[in-house]
Amino acid sequence: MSISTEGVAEVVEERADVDRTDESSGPEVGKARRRKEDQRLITGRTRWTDNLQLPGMLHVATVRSPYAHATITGMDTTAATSSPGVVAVLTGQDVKDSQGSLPCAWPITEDQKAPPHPAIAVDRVAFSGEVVAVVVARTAAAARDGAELVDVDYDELPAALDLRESAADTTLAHPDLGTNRSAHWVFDSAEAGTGEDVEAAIAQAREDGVLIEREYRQQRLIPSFMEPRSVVVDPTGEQFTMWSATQVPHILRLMLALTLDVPESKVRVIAPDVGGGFGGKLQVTPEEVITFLAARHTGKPCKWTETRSESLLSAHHGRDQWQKLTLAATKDGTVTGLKVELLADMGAYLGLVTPGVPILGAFMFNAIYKFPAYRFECTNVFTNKTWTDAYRGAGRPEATFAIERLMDELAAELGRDPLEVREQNWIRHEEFPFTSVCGLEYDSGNYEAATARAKELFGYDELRAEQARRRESNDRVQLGLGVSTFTEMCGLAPSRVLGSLSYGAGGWEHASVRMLPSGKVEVITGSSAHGQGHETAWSQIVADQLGVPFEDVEVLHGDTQISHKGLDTYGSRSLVVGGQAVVKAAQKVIEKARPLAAHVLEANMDDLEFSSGTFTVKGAGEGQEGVSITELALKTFAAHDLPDGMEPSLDADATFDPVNFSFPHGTHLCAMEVDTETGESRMRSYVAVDDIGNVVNPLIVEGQVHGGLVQGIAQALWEEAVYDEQGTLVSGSFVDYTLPTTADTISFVTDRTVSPSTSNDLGAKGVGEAGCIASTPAVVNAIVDALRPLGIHDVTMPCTPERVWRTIQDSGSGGGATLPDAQPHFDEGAPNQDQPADAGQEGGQA
Amino acid sequence: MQLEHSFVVPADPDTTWALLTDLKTVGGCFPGATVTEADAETFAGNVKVKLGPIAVTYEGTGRFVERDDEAHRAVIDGTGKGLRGLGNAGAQVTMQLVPDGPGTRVDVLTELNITGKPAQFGRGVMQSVSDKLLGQFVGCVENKLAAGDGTP
Amino acid sequence: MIPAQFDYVAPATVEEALALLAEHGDEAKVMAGGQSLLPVLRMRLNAPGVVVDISRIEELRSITDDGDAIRIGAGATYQDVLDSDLVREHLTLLHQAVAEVADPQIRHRGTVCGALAHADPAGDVGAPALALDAQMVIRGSEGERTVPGSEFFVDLFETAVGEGELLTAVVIPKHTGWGSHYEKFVRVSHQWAIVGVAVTVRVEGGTIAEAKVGLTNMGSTPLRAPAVEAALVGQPASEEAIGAICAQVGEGTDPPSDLNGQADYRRHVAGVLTRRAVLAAAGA
Amino acid sequence: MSKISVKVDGVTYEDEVEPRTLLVHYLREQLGKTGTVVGCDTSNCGACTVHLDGRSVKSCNVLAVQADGHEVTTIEGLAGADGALTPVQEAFRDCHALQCGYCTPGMIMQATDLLAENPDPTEEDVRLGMEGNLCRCTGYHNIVKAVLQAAGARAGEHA
Repeated sequence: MSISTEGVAEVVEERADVDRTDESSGPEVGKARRRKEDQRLITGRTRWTDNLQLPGMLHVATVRSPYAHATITGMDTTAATSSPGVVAVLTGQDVKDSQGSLPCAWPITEDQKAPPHPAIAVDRVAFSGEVVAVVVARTAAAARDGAELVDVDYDELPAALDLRESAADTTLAHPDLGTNRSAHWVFDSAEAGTGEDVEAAIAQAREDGVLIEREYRQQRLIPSFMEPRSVVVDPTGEQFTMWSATQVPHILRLMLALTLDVPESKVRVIAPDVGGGFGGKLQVTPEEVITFLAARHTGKPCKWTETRSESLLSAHHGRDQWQKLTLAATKDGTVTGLKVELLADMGAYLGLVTPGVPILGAFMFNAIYKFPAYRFECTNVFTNKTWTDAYRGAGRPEATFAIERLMDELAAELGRDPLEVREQNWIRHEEFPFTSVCGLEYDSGNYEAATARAKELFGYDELRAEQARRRESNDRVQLGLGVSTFTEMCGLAPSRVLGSLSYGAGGWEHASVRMLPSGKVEVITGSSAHGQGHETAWSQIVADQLGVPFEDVEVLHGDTQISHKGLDTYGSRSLVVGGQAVVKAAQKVIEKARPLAAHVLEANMDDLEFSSGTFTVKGAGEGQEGVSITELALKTFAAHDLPDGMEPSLDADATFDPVNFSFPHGTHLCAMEVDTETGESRMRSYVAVDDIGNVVNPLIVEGQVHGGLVQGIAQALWEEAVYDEQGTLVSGSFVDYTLPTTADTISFVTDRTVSPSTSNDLGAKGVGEAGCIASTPAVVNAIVDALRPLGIHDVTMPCTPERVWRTIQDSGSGGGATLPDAQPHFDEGAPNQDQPADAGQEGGQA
Repeated sequence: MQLEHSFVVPADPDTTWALLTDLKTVGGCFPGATVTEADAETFAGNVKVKLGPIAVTYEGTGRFVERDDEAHRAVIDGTGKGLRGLGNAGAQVTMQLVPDGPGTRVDVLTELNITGKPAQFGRGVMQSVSDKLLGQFVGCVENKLAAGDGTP
Repeated sequence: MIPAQFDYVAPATVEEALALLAEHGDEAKVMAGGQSLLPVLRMRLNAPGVVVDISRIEELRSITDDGDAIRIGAGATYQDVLDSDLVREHLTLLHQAVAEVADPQIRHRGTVCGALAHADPAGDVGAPALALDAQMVIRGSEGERTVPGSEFFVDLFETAVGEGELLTAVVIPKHTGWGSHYEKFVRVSHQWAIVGVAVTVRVEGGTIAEAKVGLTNMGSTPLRAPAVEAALVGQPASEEAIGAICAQVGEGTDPPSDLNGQADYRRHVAGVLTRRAVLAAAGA
Repeated sequence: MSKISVKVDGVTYEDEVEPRTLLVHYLREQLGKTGTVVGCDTSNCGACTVHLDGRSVKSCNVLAVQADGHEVTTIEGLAGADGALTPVQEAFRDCHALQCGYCTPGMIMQATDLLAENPDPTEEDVRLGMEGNLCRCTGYHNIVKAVLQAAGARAGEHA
């Protein structure tokens, strides 16, 4: 096969391994700066919320429902109240008039149904793990002891647990709603005027083309940030101060004010060091509200810190979708349309952005391909399980998985190389900017270049040859090669786009840059980091903008009293939106300094140029002294001799609202060895070539890619939140919710191509979710590729050894045992006769 | 989870039925169980499940939800509340007696639901634990019938 | 995460420990390294009145050469076993299996005897102990008795150690010069075995002269596979010769069905692992 | 309450603790050694790893009373009195082996133990030796790289 390599030379950088160049010279942006954050983190001088000890602080422990669905018929708190050290016990009845309802900021349709969402259940619980009471005590141990003495009587109700059955309303998760269907949302390219009619494309393909019909399951995952959630609320003084392990201090502050009827100005939220989030801390949680209520009730500072098992049970989950897909193509492999029908499990309640997660994927199923017809339809369904919400990628991994699996299936159907079929359909380099079938304008990209580079690093052709040898020799361990040529949309988001999608807030970000009299610079960002390295990257940006040393820039964030405005960190938006706001603020500072510089240099403002931190008069030549911005900072502080009308300060605020998303992309190639005897799959090699536009810090970028890869690989191979038939989460600890370890993973080969974004001045695109979005289909494609000679077309995730083994067994025996959930869960429509959606369902490929 | 047991006792169905429907005797057969009160239709008590590292106590009640003295078929519902906030346990036990030569075959079908911590942290062990405990229960009943004690 | 209240005592001698067990009866839990007990206490799946910490009993710490056997005291940690030349040389199988237990931090604290007394069928030391014909030394107020592995493991989490008794040591006959291999099957590293197979063989002139096979997590206790052992004797150490024999290893077992595998899958995998372990042990 | 005497990061403390107090809670709450953190409740994650008498242990799986008469080193006691970082700490920063940093103290303590035991590990040795420490951010790639780099640095030191 051939992949066009046109334009490759211009965009391929050197191997993007850690740049060891001198840190003292050249522009900061692009340098592999070691992180400023690390010193405190590697020496244990950290500021986690749970570290806080305030005088008189009380501790909160929760009592949670063991039932998935039940009415609360009685609650006896006498023993708990009299337990040593217990100060108060709060039940739903106690707080029902003050706790409000937890917010959902994204009503995707006007008629969206949602139950009230209490922080403490009042008379009914809707999932196992829902809080029914809390005990406040003088020590954490006393609180836990007291919590165990709260005696609750329940009447168990039938629980809605299976997504497909729940969609059919067989059992109601919330009887008062009368249905489990929360909302139904459609995008149709013909109706939207952005493309053609997908039914026509499907009819045409049925007639004389190729139809690929599949059902894929996106299992339920748990974000599993390493720092368990923790909240401290101090009610003393004039305001409530909340420390929380949150990704979204600003959103949290507003929502607390709206939920608890307290003036926003009386609430200060601080996100100190936060130990990871991955979307899991993009939430306004019951426990934050509860800790607030406990502090208000007792008048004392209160702390709640969860255990890991509590976290797995009650922090929101992610994914959990069933996808029914129909891909239409011509016989020569040109894709003509795609229809997506989706069921999305909301769990028991709607969280902050729960309903919108599938919508974030709706615009990405077409991915890098330029087919003309597309329809997306999703039904959001309530079940009696932990609520779902954003998890790394939120909607986009699901979409990418579907299309990248389908492209492999199309190639297999046609007997062609999967990369070749992709190239036939993808947007060519010269076609950017490109308006997709969803109406989005892709800013830039070069799929040819990334793919060529990835193939080279991977040794694609050699591995294909080895695969052929193993197939021929009927090796017990088969080799499979998996491809994922992904794109995603970052930089959430243009506010008007969010508005058109009924999201409750905007997508801008805020920054301030302040020159201090000493010449140091303070940068305040609304983008609150939890591991992303903003302190380092923002310093690099500002150092270049203002021409000051990297070390002289201090980045402050995560405290609503310091960073008074912001929309926080999620959706790979920090750099492309928040970073751009920093650029704008720095530029404003320079412009603010210009009149003073002109005054000092006794020149006309228009004759000044600013470079490397110094204003000079244009054309003044060598030896002509300029004035540095740090000198000007001191002059504004003294304010002895300022131009008329100039404020005595050198600082500026800026708010950036992006005009478009950015669209990073990349080609990931994965080789998996599948032991056909045991079903065990082992990764042999993985190459990721990402194009995320311009890079501020390659070290940080690589780290983001590595981490994302393993999370995506973990979805393919290991992780799944499993409920038993009672609705108890049985993968409820790290014993059974299996995160991979060092010994389960490999070292990756990463590289980049660079197609600068046109959506922001930095030319950056966002990288936080890329690895996680790309890797899941790459791994599953590889496993299926290894097993395809056995007549296997799919393995349900996670591809556990047992599941792979059973798929192999079923493919050979034409039936037999199948795992629960390994079967398609849609009843309408039959799978294509030639290509059963699941080998385990139809078998008979032997 | 569903657990099935079947055993044959050297007693006729009527004798066997009389013992099996004596809730005090039958309840006392559950490993670690103490029946604190019992009448013809209901019983109350506690069960201390002690197994290696695990020791959990459930307090609960049980009653006949179905009892057919003619057909020798009964359904007993039991629910227990775990102490120390351990979640709850519920069991629905269906007993069916069938003549088997001179003796009686007893088929016991148990639908056991364990919620909360033991299920959440189980590593799947609760299934094995339950199976074992029910096995002991059945063994005890079997012994009582074989020995002819406990017969009213 | 915070255990319920309990009292703590750390006796200095076995006699003191036995006296404490006699005094507290049902309310007492014995702790050596605590690596299995403490998670249970943190979850409050148990709330003993008193924890008897035997790790400070000096006489239990040692690993000694008893002539034909190696004696591993109840205080000896996994790491002590890994560091022991005696174990490495004479009980290679145990050495290999202990290296697979959990992770280094756990191995630094946890003890072999503690794991045996815990009797988790998914633990990694039960199967090799059985396969190596280990004898468990149990001390009570009546004195000391020795129980073979086959009688030691009674049922799920249940051993021959009675109330008021203490497992003080395990004595394992030397298997010097035997080939051995422990094959552990997990989904992610450092977790409990889905299935494990412990094999030690004596090969003479390319033929298996003696074979011992132990199984992890294939029933309510660690198991021995005598039928497979017998069938292996006299076979050449080749896949063709032993493949079908090893595939039978799961017959008659009653392994659990859980998140990580249904019983039939475990039986199948046990067969595959047994073949691999035998071949590896035989150096084939 | 039980009386204990524990040397932590070079300082001997005499304290009263409840027998049920976990070592990690004693370190964090009574001694204020909050550098050591708790990440799970099943002893899987390794975030709480400290050294007890020179060997790595999960301090959530040790009672404070068990540490009586013993010596504990935490992440806070690793760097020299002058603040000089150890080779492992240096390598973690240099290789970008941490992002959110929550697992980092445990990772560094375990890596330090690993290198004390095996000064010249292969990548496989490192991957097996670090299996008891979970990280959710880095994908482990740079952690493994950092431990190998620290091994190199240590080798250089001793040369």
